[in-house]
Amino acid sequence: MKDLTLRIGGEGGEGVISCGEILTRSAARAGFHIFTFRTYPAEIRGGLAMFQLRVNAKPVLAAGHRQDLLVAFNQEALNAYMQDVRQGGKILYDPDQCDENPEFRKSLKTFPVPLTRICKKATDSVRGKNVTAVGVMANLLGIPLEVVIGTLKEQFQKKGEKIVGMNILALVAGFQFATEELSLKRLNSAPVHADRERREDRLILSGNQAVALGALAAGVRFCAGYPITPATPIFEFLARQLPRFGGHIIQVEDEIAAIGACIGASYAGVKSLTPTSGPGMALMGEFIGLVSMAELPLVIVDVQRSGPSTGMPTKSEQGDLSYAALGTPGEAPRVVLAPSGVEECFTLTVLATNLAERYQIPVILLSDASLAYRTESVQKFKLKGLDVWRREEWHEKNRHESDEEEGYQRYALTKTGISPVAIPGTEHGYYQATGLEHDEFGHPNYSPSYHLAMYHKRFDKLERIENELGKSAYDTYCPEGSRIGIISWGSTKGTVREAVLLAEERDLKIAHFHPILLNPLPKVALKEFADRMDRLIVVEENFTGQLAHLIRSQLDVEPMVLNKAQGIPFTSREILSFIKKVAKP
Amino acid sequence: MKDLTLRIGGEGGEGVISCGEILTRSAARAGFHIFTFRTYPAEIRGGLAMFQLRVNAKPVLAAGHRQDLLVAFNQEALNAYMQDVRQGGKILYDPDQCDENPEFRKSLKTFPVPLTRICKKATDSVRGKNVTAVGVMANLLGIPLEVVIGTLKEQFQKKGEKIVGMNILALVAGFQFATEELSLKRLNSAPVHADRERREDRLILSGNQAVALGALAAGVRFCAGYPITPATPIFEFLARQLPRFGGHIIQVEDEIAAIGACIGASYAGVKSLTPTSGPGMALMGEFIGLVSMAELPLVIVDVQRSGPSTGMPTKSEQGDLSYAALGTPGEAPRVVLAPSGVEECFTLTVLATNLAERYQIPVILLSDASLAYRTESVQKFKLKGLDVWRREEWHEKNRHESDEEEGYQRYALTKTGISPVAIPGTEHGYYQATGLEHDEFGHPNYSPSYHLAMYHKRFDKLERIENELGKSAYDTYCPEGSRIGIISWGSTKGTVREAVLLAEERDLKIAHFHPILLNPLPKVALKEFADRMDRLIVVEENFTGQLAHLIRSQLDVEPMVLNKAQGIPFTSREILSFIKKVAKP
Amino acid sequence: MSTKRIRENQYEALPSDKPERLKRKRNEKTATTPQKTGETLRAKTRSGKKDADAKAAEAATPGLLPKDYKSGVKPVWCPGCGHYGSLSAFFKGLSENGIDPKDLVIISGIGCSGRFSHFVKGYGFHVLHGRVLPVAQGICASTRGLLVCGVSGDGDALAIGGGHLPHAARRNPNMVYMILDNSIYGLTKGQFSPTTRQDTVTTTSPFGVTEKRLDPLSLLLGYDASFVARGFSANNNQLATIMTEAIRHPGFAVVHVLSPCVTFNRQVTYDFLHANCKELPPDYDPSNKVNAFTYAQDPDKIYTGIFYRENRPTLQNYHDNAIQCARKTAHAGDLEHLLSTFK
Amino acid sequence: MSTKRIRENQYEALPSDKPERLKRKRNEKTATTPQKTGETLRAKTRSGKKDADAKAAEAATPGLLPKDYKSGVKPVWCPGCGHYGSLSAFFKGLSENGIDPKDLVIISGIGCSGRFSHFVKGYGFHVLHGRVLPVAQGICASTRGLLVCGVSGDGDALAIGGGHLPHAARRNPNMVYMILDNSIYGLTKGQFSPTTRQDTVTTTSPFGVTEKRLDPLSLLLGYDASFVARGFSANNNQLATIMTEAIRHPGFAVVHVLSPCVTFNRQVTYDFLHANCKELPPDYDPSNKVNAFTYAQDPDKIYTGIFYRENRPTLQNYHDNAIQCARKTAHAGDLEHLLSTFK
Ligand SMILES: Cc1ncc(C[n+]2csc(CCOP(=O)(O)OP(=O)(O)O)c2C)c(N)n1
Ligand SMILES: Cc1ncc(C[n+]2csc(CCOP(=O)(O)OP(=O)(O)O)c2C)c(N)n1
Ligand code: SF4
Ligand code: SF4
Ligand SMILES: [Mg+2]
Ligand SMILES: [Mg+2]
Repeated sequence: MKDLTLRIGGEGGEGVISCGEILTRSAARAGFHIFTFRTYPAEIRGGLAMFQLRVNAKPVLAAGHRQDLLVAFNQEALNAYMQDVRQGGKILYDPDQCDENPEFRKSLKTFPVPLTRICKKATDSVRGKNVTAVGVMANLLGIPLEVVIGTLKEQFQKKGEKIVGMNILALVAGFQFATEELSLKRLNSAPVHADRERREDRLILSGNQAVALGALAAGVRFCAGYPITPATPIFEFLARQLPRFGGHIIQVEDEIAAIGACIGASYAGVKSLTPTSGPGMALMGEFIGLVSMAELPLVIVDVQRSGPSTGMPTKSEQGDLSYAALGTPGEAPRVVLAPSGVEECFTLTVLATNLAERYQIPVILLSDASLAYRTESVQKFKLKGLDVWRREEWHEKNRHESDEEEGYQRYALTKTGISPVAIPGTEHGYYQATGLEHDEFGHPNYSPSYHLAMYHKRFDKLERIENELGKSAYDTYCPEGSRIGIISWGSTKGTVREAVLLAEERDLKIAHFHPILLNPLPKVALKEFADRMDRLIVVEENFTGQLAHLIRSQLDVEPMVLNKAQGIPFTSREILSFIKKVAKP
Repeated sequence: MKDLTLRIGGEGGEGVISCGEILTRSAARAGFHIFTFRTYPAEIRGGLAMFQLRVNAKPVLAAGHRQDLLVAFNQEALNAYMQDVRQGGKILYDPDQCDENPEFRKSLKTFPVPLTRICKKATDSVRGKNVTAVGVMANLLGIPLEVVIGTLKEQFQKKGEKIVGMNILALVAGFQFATEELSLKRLNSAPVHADRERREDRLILSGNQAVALGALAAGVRFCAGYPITPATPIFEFLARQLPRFGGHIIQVEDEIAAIGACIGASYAGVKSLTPTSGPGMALMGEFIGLVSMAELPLVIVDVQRSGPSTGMPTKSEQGDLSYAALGTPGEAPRVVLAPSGVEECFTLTVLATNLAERYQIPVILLSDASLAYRTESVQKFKLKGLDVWRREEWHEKNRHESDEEEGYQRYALTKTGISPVAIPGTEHGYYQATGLEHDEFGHPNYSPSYHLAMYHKRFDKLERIENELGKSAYDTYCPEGSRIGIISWGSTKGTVREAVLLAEERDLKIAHFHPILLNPLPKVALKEFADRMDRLIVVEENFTGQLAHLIRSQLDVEPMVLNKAQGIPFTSREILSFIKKVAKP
Repeated sequence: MSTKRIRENQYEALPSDKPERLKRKRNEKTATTPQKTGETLRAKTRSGKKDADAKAAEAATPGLLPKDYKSGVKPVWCPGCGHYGSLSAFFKGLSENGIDPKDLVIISGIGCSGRFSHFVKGYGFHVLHGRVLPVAQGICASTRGLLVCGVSGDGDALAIGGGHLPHAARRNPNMVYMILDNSIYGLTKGQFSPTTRQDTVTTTSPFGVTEKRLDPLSLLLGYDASFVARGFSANNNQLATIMTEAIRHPGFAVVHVLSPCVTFNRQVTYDFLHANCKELPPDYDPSNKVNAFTYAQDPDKIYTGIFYRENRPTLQNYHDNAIQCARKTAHAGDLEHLLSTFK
Repeated sequence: MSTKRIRENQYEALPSDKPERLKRKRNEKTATTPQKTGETLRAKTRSGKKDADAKAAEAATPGLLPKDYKSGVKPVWCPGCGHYGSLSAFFKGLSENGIDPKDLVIISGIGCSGRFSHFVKGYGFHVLHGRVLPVAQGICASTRGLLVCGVSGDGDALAIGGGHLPHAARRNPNMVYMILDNSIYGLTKGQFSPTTRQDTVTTTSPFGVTEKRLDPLSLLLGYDASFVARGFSANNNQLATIMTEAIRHPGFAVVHVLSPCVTFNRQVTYDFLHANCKELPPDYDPSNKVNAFTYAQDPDKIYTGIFYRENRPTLQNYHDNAIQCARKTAHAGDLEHLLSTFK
C-alpha cells in the first residue's frame, strides 16, 4: 500500500483531535503503521486545531510532508492548510461551513462533503460530525468498518449506550456517503491484513503515555507536580496509576514545591520523578543544584514547549537543552537524555531512573510537545528482564572500618565514585545532607581542598556515565562513502533519518549521528564521526543552535547549522532540500 | 617604597575585619595605593576571619601572593596562615592566645606582641585589641599616627566620645609598643607623602559600594531585593541612599518578588536594578525570560559566591557565567558584563543600565565575593559628562502613520531594531506587554512567521550591542613578540596582568585579553587575538572552565585552561608558574 | 543619544506627607446601579494627587460608559464563562470612578483569567503564572496617579502566587486585586485548585481532592489586608458595587470573585452558587475583623459583600514620607558629595 | 548491579483504612516536666503503625534523656541566642515521646535557625532557604514510621517560604514544624523580617519598617492548620510541653517559637518578651477557632500556649486510603496488563 498523509483541520472544540485519535487507533488496529502530529490552540475556545496522520504498511519515521488528503471542517482550516496539500492531493470540505472557493488550486481535487448535514440527518444532531468525518476517511483508507466501530465503542463506552449508538450512526453515515457519493477511488486499494498476532504485540500510544509507563516500570513510586502544558498528561496518568502500584502522588502549589517534594521522597529512599515544561524548569533550577550537591537520585521530565517565557505553550521547540545542561548558578553536574520517539520515551525514562539511582545525580529527560502528543504504534515493551537499578544502600553490614570509629560517612570518597546511602530508619545511619559544601560526613566544610575534592567527586560521575552507556549513548547511520554527516537530537530523529534515506534514493550518501545522551556528550564517538565527515550539519528546532554550541564547546569541530524556530516541526523535505544545497558541488 | 602584603587573622567576631578596614583607609589616606582581600566565616560566631592588605606607592593590581607580615590573633589563625608568609616575612602573634610554637619555620621571624595585654593595660578592657593591632601595623608601615587617629574618629564617632577615646588609647598603646619594644625595623622606611591634592582626587571604596554608586549615577531610581551574602551591602547602601535621591526601594519576600517588582517599575518607566547572588539568580530565571520577551530594560547584579547550591556563601567563585548567558529555558537574549575591579564596578553598572535602557533588554552584571569586599583607592569617578541613556519613549508626536490607523505598535519592527516604548499615563499609548509570543501590538500571535520575526528582533540586539561597544568591550595587552595569550574575565584581571608583567620581567612575553562584555562576546577581536597566538590559556576561578566553553562554542579555537575552584582567588604567582610550564620549550 | 534623566514625576515626592486617605474626600454613598455614570462621577479619579484630580476635571473628557472600556479584542473565553461577568462588573467600576484609560494599568497572571488585561482599554501587562502582585507593587511603588489593578485566577493567586499575597497585604499598596475564582485550573483543562472542595474528582484527583479548601477571605484577614470583599459574577450589581468601592479604597483592595468555569467545573456551578451565596446582612459592620473572620468561616453560607475595610497609610504614603524625610537630610540628591565621603 | 525493587514498606498500604487518629490511643495527660522520661513513655513512638509500636516496645532500648539527642556537633550560635532554648525544649519533647534517633528526620532551612538539624542526633537535611515544607511533605507522603520535623526561621518560613505554608496546612501531613522567630534575618546580619515590628530601624529599613508585622498564628488559623501553638524559648518548660504535644499530635503541628536574636535585634529582646508574653488562661478551649483568632489578634499581649488543635485525617491517612482503594481495582499493580490496554 501507499504511504499516505492525512490532515484534519477545524476550530478548537469541534472535535478535530478526537476525530484524529479514533481514526489513528482504527488504522493501527487495521494493521497500519502510524505516526501523528497535532497542534492545539492555546485558548480553550476558538483558534485552529489540526491533526495529521500518516499511515503505511511499513514503519513510519516522521509525520510526513505534504498531505494526500485534507479534511477541512471550516473555512479557516481550509485557508490555512490548503497550500500544504501535495500536488494531486484531495481536499474534502464541508460546503455548509466553507465558501465554494473559486481559487482552489487547479491541481487539487476538491470534494464537498456536507459533514454537518450528513450527521444531522443520521443522528438529529450535529455534534457527531467529527465522527462522520472518521467514517468518510476510514472508508477512503480501506479500514474495515467493524474495526472503527470497535474503537468507537471503547472511546465512548463511559458516556453510556445512547452516546455510543449516536456515534455509530454518525460514523456509518459517513462511511456510506464515501462509498455512495464520493466520486473518488479508495486512496488505498490494497487489502489490509489485520494480523491479530502482530497486533497483540504492538502498543498504540503517545510520547507522554510512554514516559508515564516508563516511570512505573522503572520503579518510580513518588511523583509531585504542578499542571503545565504539554506535560500535564504525564502527571494525570500517574495520578490514576501510581496508587494502583502502591505509589504516592501529590499535586502541589508550584514547581518549586514539586521538585522539593520529590527530593524529600528521594532522600527517604523512594524513586521520584516530576514532569514539567520550560516555565516550571526555570523555577526548579535552585533545587536542581541542591540535588546535585546532596547527591540524590531524581528524574525531571521536561516536555519542551515553544519559548521563551510563556511563549507559545501548545507549540513545540527544542529550546531547553542549554538550560538542562548548564542552567544552574554554580557548577552542578546533571545528566541530560533526549528520547527520539515514543519507544524511547519509555526506555529512556527507565534509563534516566536507573542512572539517577546508580549515580545519585539529577537526570533531565528532554521530550517536547510534538513528541508528547505524537501517537505511534510500537513493539510492545518488554518488562521481563528489564534492567532496573537501585541506589547502593548503606547498612550496618556494609559499614567499613572508618565508620566504626567516627560514624557513617555519607559522602565517603570511594573508588567507584559512589558512596552508599543510608535510608532514614536505618540503624546508625543518620547523617546530614546539605547544600553547603561538606566533608565525607556531610558536615559543612569550606576548606579549599575539600571543595576541590568534592567537585571531583560530583563531576567524575559524568565521565563514568559516558563510559557506562558506551555505544548505547547514540545511534548512527553511515552509508558507505558518506562525507556529509547530520547530527540531530530528540524528536527530530525520524524526520532526519527519512531525509537521509530520501537523499540516498537520489544517490546522495549522508551519514546521521543521533545522541540520546546530551550531557555528558558521547564525545569519543562524536569526534570519530566528525573526523570521518567533510561536512557536518547540526539540525535543531530552535533559534540559536544549542546542540551545535554544546558540541563546539567540547569538540574541535565547526558544523553548519539548520535551525527551525517556528513552533512547528521540520519535515523531511525541508531537511532534504538543505542537504541538496550543501551537497551541491 | 616596597610592595608590602599584610594579613590579619583571627576568629570571626574578634574584630579582624574592622582592624583591616581602619588600617586600609589610613594607608590609603597616607598616600598608598591599596588592594584588599578578606574571607569571612559563614557562621555568625566562630570560624576564621582573615583580612589581607597590599600597599604600594604605585598602583596595585592584585591582592598579593605571600605575606610580608602576618598578625595572628589566635592559634588557629597562626596555624592556618603561617605557611603563606613569604621567606623572610615576619609573624606577629599574641603570646597569650597562642602556644609558643617550636615549629615556626626557621626562615620566619616571629615576634610575640601581647595585643590583649597591651590593650587591657591601656583601656582596662580587651575589646580594643584589634585597634591595638592597627597601631602596631600602622607604625611598621610608616603611616603617621594622626592619620590613623583621624580614621578612627570617623569610624567610631557614632558610638560616642567615650568609645572614641578608648579606641585612641588602644591605638596609641599599640603604636608605641611597636616603637619601643619591637625589635624589627619599619617595613617601609621611605617617608610617605600624604599628598592632599591627590587624595581629594581619589576614592577609597569596595566593589559593592561602587556598584551602588554606579546605580545612582546611571539614574536607577527603583530597587527591590532580598538579603543574600555577598550582595546584601549593595541593597543596604541603596536603602539608605535611594530615598535621598527621590528613588524607591523595597525589601521583598524573595528573589522572585524582587525581580518582579523591578519589572513593574521598569514597565512604568523607572530605571530598576536588583542585586543578588547565585541562589537568588536561580529563582529569577523565569522572570529573566519575561524581561527578554517583553523587551524591558532591567539590570541584575549577580555577586557570585562559591556554589553549587548554598555552597560556601562567604567564598568567591566565577561560577555563574554559563547561567548568566544561557540559564533560561527557551531562548531569551540578555547581555552579560563583568567588572574587573572597583572602578569598573562603577562604570559597568552605568553601562549596564545604559544598555538595558537603549536596547530594552535584561543586563546581568557579574561581580563576585572577592571583588564585592575588595577595597581599592581609585581615581574619583567623573560625574560631569557621564553618558547616561534612557529608553526611546513613544509619544503622540512620534506616532507614525500606521499608528494612526491601527493604534500604537509597541513591538514595531523598525530599522534600528528598537521600538519606542510608551510609559503608562501616556495618552493613546496603551498596549499589552506579554510573555506570550506576539505581534507588533503585543497581541498573542503564534504564527510561524511572527515567531521567527520576533526571534530576530530580540536576538539582533546582541549584534548591535557588540558593535556599539566595539573596542571598549575588552582590554588587551600585547607585548611585541608574544605568542602565548591569556584570556580572563571579571575580578581576576589584575592578578593575571600582574602575572603577565612578572613573566615579562623574566623575559617571557605573554599577551592578555580581558573582555568585559561576555554575552555577546566581542567575537571579532577575540578571534583576531586568538589567531595571533600559538597558545591560548583561559584562566577562571571555577571548576569546568565556563568562559573557555563559551568561547569554544562560538569560535574555532582550542585553548588550554587554568582553573581554580577552591573558594579563594588566584595569586599572580600561581598563574606565573602555569605560564612558565606552558612556555617551557 | 539623549542623556535625558528619568522623568521627574516618576519619583518626586508628593507635596504633602499626610496619608492619602486624609486628603481625599471619600464618597460615602455606596454606588448603586452601574448605569449612573456621567457628569457627577467623572472627576472621581482614584489618583490621590490633587493636581491629577484637577487635571481630570479640567480635561473634561466625556464620562466613559462601561462599554467604552472594551479594548476591542474579543474575549477567548467559553460562552457562559464566569469571567465575562467579572469583566463587565469591572467595567462598571471603572466607569463609576471615571477612570481615564491612559491612567489604567492591568497586570494579569496566566490562566483563562489571565487574558483579562487584553480585553480592557488601558495599559496591560500579562506577566507570569503567579506573579501579578510583585509586578503590580513595583508599579505602585514607583509611580503616582495611575490606577493599578491586578487580576489572577484561583491557582494563580493562591497556589503558585500564594507566597506574595501576605506581603502585599502588609505593604498595603494602593491598588485593586481581583481573584477570579472558579475552583479549578481552567486553562490547563480541569485540575483541582486550592479552592476546590474536598472529594471533588478532577483529572488529577481521580480519588477525590483530599486537601482542605483554602478560604481566601480567612487568610486575607489573617494577613491584615485593608479591604477584603467577595462577589459573585452572576450577582453582577453587587459585584459592580464592590468593584467601585475597591477602586475607591485607598489601599490594597482584594475582591474575591466567584466566577464559575462552565467547561471544567461540575461542582461549583452557577446553580450551586446561586443556592449557597448570601449577601452580608445590611447592618453588617465591616470594621470588625473578628466578626469578619466569623462570617468567612461560616460552614453553610458563602457570604458576599465587603467583609472588612480599614483606612491606614499605603505603600505609596510611606514611600512619599520616606523620600520627603530623606530629601531634607544634608546633601540629599547630591551624588558628587556622596562620592566625596569615600575617602 | 542489583535490580532490587524499592523497599516494600516504603509504599505499602496500611492494613486499615481508618484515619490514624482513630487507631492511636491519644495520651491525655499533658506532659509536665521534661525530666519524666524513661520506662513509661518509651513505647509512645509517634509512628501510627501498630507494628512499629510493637517493634519499639520489643527493642527495649533504654529511654533516652534530652541530652542523648545531641549530635555532638557544637552549635555555632552566638552565646545567649534564643535558638539554644528552642533546641533544648525540642530535645525534651523527643525524650518525652521516646523517639528513636534512627526514626527521626529533621529538615531545616537556611538561616541561623537552619543549622538546627546539624545539632540533633538523627537524619538531617539542611535544604534551601524557604523550602523546608516541600521536602518534608515529600518524606511524609512516601514513608511511614518516621518522625518528620521541619525547622525554619521567621524569614525562611514566612518570607521566601510563605507560599508553601497554606498548602502544607491544607494537606495536614503528620509532622512537626517549628518556626524559630527572632523577628530578624540573623544569618545575613540584621535585616528586618516579616515579623519585625513597624518602625524598627534595621540595615535595610533606615527609615523604619513600614510593613505591618505578620502574625503567624492568625494566618495559620486562616489556613486551617490542625495544631497551632506558640512558645517562648526562655519559658522553656511551657515550650517543652508544647513540643511534646506537637510531636504527639497526629497532623501538621506548627510551633511558633519566640527565639530572640541577641546580636541583631534590639527590639524583640528577652526583656521585651518577658514583659509582653502571657500564657493562655488555664481554662482556654483550643477547639474554638474564632476564639483562637481573637487571642492571636490581641493588641496588647503575646499569648503563648496551644491556640488550636483539631483531629482530622492526615496526608498519610489519605494516601493510605487512596492506595488501599486503588489496590482493590482490577489488575492493580499489573504493569503488563496496563500495557496491554494500549491497543
Ligand atoms: C510556572 C508555570 N507553571 C504552570 C503553568 C501552567 N498553567 C497555566 S494557567 C495555570 C492554572 C490556571 O488556573 P487559574 O489560575 O485558576 O486560572 P483559570 O484558568 O482557572 O482562570 C497553569 C497551572 C505556567 N504557565 N507557568
Ligand atoms: C534563595 C536565597 N535567598 C537568600 C538567601 C540568604 N539568606 C540566608 S539565611 C537568610 C535569612 C535568615 O533569616 P531567618 O530565616 O529569619 O533565620 P535566622 O537566621 O534569623 O534564624 C537569608 C536571606 C539564601 N540563602 N537563599
Ligand atoms: S475553560 Fe472555564 S475558565 Fe476557561 S474560559 Fe472556559 S469556562 Fe472560562
Ligand atoms: S546572629 Fe542572632 S540568631 Fe544568629 S546565632 Fe547570633 S543571636 Fe542567634
Ligand atoms: Mg481557576
Ligand atoms: Mg530570623
